[in-house]
Amino acid sequence: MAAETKLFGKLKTSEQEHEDPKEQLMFDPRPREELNRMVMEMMTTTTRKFWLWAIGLGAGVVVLLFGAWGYMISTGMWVTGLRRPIYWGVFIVTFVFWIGISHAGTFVSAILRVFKSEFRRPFTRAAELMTTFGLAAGALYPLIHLGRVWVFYFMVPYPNARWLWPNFRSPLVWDLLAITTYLLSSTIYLYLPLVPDLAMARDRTTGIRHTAYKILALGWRGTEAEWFRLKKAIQIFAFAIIPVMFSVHTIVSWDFAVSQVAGWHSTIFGPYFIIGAILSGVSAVVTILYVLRSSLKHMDYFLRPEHFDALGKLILVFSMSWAYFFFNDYLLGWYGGEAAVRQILTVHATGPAAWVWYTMLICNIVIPWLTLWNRKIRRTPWLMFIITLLINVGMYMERYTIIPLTLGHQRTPFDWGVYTPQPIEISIVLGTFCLFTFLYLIMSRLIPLVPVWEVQEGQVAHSLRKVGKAEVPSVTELD
Amino acid sequence: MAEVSKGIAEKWGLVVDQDRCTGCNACVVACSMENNVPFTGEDNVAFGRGTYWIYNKRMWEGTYPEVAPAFQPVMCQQCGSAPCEPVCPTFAAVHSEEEQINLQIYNRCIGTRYCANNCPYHARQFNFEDPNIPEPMNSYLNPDVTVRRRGVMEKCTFCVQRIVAGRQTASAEDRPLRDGEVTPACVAACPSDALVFGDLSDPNSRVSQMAQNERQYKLMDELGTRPKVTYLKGGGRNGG
Amino acid sequence: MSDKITRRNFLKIAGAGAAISAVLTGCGPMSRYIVRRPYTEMPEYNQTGLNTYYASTCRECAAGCGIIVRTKEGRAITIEGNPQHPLNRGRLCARGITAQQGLYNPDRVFGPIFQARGDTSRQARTTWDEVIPVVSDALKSPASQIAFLLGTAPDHLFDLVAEWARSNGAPAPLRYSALASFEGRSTLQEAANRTFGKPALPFFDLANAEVVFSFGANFLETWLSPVSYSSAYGDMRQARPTRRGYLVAFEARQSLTAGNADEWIPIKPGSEGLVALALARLIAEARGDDVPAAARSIDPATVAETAGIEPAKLTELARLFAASEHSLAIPGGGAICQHEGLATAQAILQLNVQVNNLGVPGGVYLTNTEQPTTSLAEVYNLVQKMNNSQVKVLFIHSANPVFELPKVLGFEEALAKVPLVISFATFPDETAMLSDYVLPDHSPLESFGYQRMLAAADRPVYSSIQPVVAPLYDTRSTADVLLAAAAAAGSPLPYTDEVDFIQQMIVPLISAGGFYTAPEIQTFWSRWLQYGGWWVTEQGLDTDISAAPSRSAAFSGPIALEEDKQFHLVVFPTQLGDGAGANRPWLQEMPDPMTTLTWNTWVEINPETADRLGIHDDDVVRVTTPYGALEASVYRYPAIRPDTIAIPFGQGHTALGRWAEGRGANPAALLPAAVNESGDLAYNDVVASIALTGKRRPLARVESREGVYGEH
Amino acid sequence: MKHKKPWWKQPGIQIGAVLVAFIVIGGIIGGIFLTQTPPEQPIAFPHNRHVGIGASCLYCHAGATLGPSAGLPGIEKCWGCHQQVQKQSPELTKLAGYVERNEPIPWVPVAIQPEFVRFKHSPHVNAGLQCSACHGDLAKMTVAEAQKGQNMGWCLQCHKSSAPEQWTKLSDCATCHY
Repeated sequence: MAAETKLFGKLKTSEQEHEDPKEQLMFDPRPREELNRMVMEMMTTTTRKFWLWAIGLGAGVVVLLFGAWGYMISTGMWVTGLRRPIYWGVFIVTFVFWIGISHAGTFVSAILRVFKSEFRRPFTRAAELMTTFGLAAGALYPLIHLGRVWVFYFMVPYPNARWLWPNFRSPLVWDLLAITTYLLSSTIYLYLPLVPDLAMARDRTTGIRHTAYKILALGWRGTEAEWFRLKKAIQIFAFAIIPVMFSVHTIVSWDFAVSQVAGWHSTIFGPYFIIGAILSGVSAVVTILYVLRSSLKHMDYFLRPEHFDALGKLILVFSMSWAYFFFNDYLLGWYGGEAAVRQILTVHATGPAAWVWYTMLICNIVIPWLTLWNRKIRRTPWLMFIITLLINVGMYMERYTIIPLTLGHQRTPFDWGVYTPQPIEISIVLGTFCLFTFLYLIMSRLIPLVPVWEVQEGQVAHSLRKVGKAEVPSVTELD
Repeated sequence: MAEVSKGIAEKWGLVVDQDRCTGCNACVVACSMENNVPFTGEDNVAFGRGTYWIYNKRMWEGTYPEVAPAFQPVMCQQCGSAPCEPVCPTFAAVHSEEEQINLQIYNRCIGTRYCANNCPYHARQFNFEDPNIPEPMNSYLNPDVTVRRRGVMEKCTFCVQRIVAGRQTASAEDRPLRDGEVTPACVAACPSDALVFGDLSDPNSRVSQMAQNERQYKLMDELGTRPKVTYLKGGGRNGG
Repeated sequence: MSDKITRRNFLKIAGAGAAISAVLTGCGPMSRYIVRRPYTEMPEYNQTGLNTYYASTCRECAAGCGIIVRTKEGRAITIEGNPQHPLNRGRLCARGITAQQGLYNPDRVFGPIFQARGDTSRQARTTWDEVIPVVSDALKSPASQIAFLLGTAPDHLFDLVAEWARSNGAPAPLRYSALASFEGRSTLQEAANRTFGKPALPFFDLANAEVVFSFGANFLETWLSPVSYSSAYGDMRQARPTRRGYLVAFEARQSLTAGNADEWIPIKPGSEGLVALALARLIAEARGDDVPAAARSIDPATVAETAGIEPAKLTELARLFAASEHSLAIPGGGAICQHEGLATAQAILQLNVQVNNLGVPGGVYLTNTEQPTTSLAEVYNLVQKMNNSQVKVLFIHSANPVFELPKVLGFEEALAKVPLVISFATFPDETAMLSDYVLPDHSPLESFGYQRMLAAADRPVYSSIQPVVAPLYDTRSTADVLLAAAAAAGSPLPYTDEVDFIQQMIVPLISAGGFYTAPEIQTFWSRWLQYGGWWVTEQGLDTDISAAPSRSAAFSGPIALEEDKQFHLVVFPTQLGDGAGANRPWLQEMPDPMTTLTWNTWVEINPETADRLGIHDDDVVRVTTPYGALEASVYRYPAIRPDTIAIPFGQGHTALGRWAEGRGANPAALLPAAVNESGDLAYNDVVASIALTGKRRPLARVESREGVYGEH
Repeated sequence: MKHKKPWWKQPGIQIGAVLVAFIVIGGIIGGIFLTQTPPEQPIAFPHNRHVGIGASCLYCHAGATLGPSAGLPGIEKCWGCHQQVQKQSPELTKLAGYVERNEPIPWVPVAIQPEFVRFKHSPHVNAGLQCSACHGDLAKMTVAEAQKGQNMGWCLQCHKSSAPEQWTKLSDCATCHY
């Protein structure tokens, strides 16, 4: 098969010429069995610190999330900071935040797969896992924020004695369908590439783990036909999930865009939300990769500065796109001249909560633009960790601006209001962060976080060829 | 106006004459007593959770000494094309085809509060907690109106219980409803006769006549909500 | 209700099993947890699930509006106006609508109590059998040493007590409430007496007037009869297709009435009389009449400067007043409750005389001539007598003097010198707490009675009161208690009980030409109850009014203030009335119309002044007058003179139940004991100073401060 | 290494599973028992006998044509007949006891509406509906029994089939829920 230089190969600068190709994972191959062993060790090593974290986070889930939620259910929504006219607060903010993050996880994995970006290989699973657990955390919020969660099933379409169906005109029903669709498809998309790795794990474990992996691996033997079908399936899902992601996140934006609320009623919200989701999602991937790299055994072999570098470039691009959409939305709102919208925009920039708006701009625009152009910064994982964390803070603030701050300044000034999140709400929000981290932590010891077969495949395909005196990296197209 | 209301079925309507309205808030209390709206206490009112199905949006006009309050009693406008209805996932906010008002079906409400966000009039109220009405004060609760428990939205119903009762009485006596036979609590109480309620589909009803007044306007007409409540601008300095 | 709650509780405990099956079966009947008890004897007019309506009279203030109470299964559900009642014509205000919250208030007095003046160790529930002898012994005291203090409303109890007092030589019962003294009833009556020669409350035909000048009369909110005047106000605005009435209000603090006025003229408190005289002069000039004697020495420009307004505005208003067909000037409230209040009221009434607007539609009429209320001066005499130990027994009904009277008057101390204090209060109010006995009367919705002589009725009216529910507790009608005790004391009245008394009192009405009559009292009685009273069909006001020439008056003008240190103090009543409404949670929750504040006391300050003094919203300030001080949060009120502050009356209870107690501050502490010539409290002369306390206490407002005032 | 039992054969798991099954089944049975069987009444009133001798439903439940509630007869009405006819039976002794003490009989309602539902008898009776259409054939019951499956779909079914021309009104939420 023909050798082909890849998309990011073209971006090489003269500076990079001097880099040792061995720094790249693909040109630093290790024997197959060695890789398998490293991954298995990664999965099975549990330190005291791990257990402390697991117990701490588990307690966090039980107390902060379910305890606080249970308290809220038993006493009522008065424990929140909601009030007329701000009926949606940090619950919906966090919902959009999680959904945004989760949408980007699978998206990053899928789009890089589709474009055959080689640097994706070690972290696709980490990103997909983020999607699943992000959705798990985010999907709780439509339930949490309900005034009467015990009748949530009224939203589900099923034939019943009341002769009633949910209102299919309501964006919330679309939301329900979209989220479940995405949860299902992204879980399958996570699961498919996992099968060969589960089989690998099955062959290297005993006892209950062995049984579990045996069931989950679906009798994978690694025959040519199996590989063929698996790759086909992954290919189909990778292509299919991208439009799903686009449509699903657009639907989330419709929660706001189809309403009559001044400041929400914007046609640009669909792409704006998608770009925002991708920006926060890719940033969250980097954040998670840094944590994995510094906490898991052998992870520094798989995750290297090159990955942070490449993702950093992506983030810069999306930060710029986000800025474009932001100013587009802002400008049109301002130019449109509807009094209520102008008022809202003014209040965002000058009102009592203007710091939220400025934090958003600083974190989403100023910081990435000032730092991510620099290769050194991009290749310094801990710096990237801080930057991406700040970007997610900024994206949280964006949603906070859009939801409570906009709701608080609608058309009748008599009814304006200020929203302050209350302890129970903050506790529940922190609880879902605990839930996400907890699930991730537990999963890191249950499934291989690195898709070993993909890394191995990549390492086989990459080689250094001698051209004259220089060694030139080259890739063989496998398919 | 004619072209806007075209294609919208008309039934019950309310006219608020702001020139008559003194802003005394008797309507607020009458509504609350009729419809079992719970009092919430000082802290809740301070927090922005006072529950009022109708309340006076008192803005100030001018500066001292030419300052005057502009009273505007706002209740659910019973929009013909209501923003709250399409966003409710469970049909709890639903249009009554028979009465041409917006209903809030408490037992269907799951409390997403989307309708309240989407109501440009802020006419919808959320029950953040169960009503706290100690015995024997609960004795005055109107058995014709559901006492809402926490977690559901509520709003002005045009006193639909009185509409239904009036309709059933008329039908039992085999006659059409008379103009003025059904009055919501706010209309019945209004000391200065600023509120007029009736059937807009009857061109001879008092409310239809008043809705033709040259002072008429509708709240946020530009949003296309087609409200069933018509305001008549106040004359003079404190005009609407 | 309790059934419902039991069911709720059950649902909570019963947990998953029942809940799941309820869901599965689509909410199956949880029937066995409800018990339904039919009447043992079903009243024939009562049908389960159907309404029964009773006509009665609202007793929440002295106006006496007719009400229709809707009851269901023996419970009072909603209260609406009686459409046939000539006073309110089916309309009602917030106070009347919330009357059930008084009836069903959990903090009522449940039965006769030996209160022991608040000495908890000796307090005890007692029985009616034990207390009737106490009352009869009390009635045996020397007649001159027995005092009755009743509410403002001229009701059957007043008639009964007055009759007893007359026949036994006791002093006539006093009728007093804070609301009456804020209204300036006595002054108004005396001014009418001096102007028109008849001591009667004037009736102002607002509905047909074209230009109305209101001097301090907040007739849309509390003054005399707010419902009937609100109704007339609406008609004045829009009932006539071509003419829209024009309202001008002269007062320092914009009340609801002034807020609805076409022009609000913020004159200094105390300058009303001068302004009235200046207007008199300008009106005479505009009409080409002789300038009245009293106004000849007045220079309108100087007056305008003194009052703090533009001279041109005064001229413009005078021309307007002079040119209109029906121009009405209404004196009331603070304008006439000051040391020169009587002269001020006369000067204002004279404006009507000047434009010949007497006894014609849109003008001034006179109502019946009975003394409408007791002036504060007479209450002073009572306090004096109490202090001199000349009162052995004090009976108190429908009044709460410990709360309502200015603190400097020392009523509480005087009360301690009365050997026997018997309160008939339905609620444990401040006065009841300091009584020897609390012998609770029925709540107004449980009792019989009538009210005569309604302050804003345009015809003779007797409004009937009847029980709409059976008495909830071991209470007893005060009339019955007094009749029984009087009989036991050997000074019986010729009535067997309360109903007998009422029936005998209304016998003359049978042939008095009302809108119905009957051959005998029983039939008349049933109609009397059915219609909610008795009245005549035709407007029956005294149209034969002639005015005495205006007498010369010299006004000293407003008190000079030290700028930003001293302020005119305006104390105004709100929907809580004389404070008795403070235990109705919905009256507390109802936003004050002008400020949208709820549940508390506030101090209104002009924002400009507040800025100069560095006072922000919700800052707690200490307001001090020569008579006392209080602390309350600030509301920056744009519609008040910069040299004036205002405080609402009605809060600051130390008793009266859970919703009233410990809430806000009572401005009675700031008021003087001074009265004007006609004996009304001169509360408009008070000068106050304010000081920041450094504390903050947010007020519960419905409006958005940011949205309305642009403040964060 | 000793061969371990698979997890589903562990005794703890098995006991737990049985317990869970018991709780679920018990809950269901309990729920059905609590909600679907007629409640015990203070007096085991034999509807069949009263209907059998030709007593009209409206004689005792007179409110049905007038208002929302059909109403229950007071002791006065029961005793009006029973002090003259048929005095001897244990149930009637109970009735006599209530009459003597002048106490209301604490009847337990059988056909009741869930919260939020406003059912009115009079429009239904005036539309010519038989009592038995909803309450079952009382001639075959002693103590009144709740009829099965009377849910919202059942209401709507009848509204639809009996008056299709009024479907707009009869399917309007405000007809029953406010």
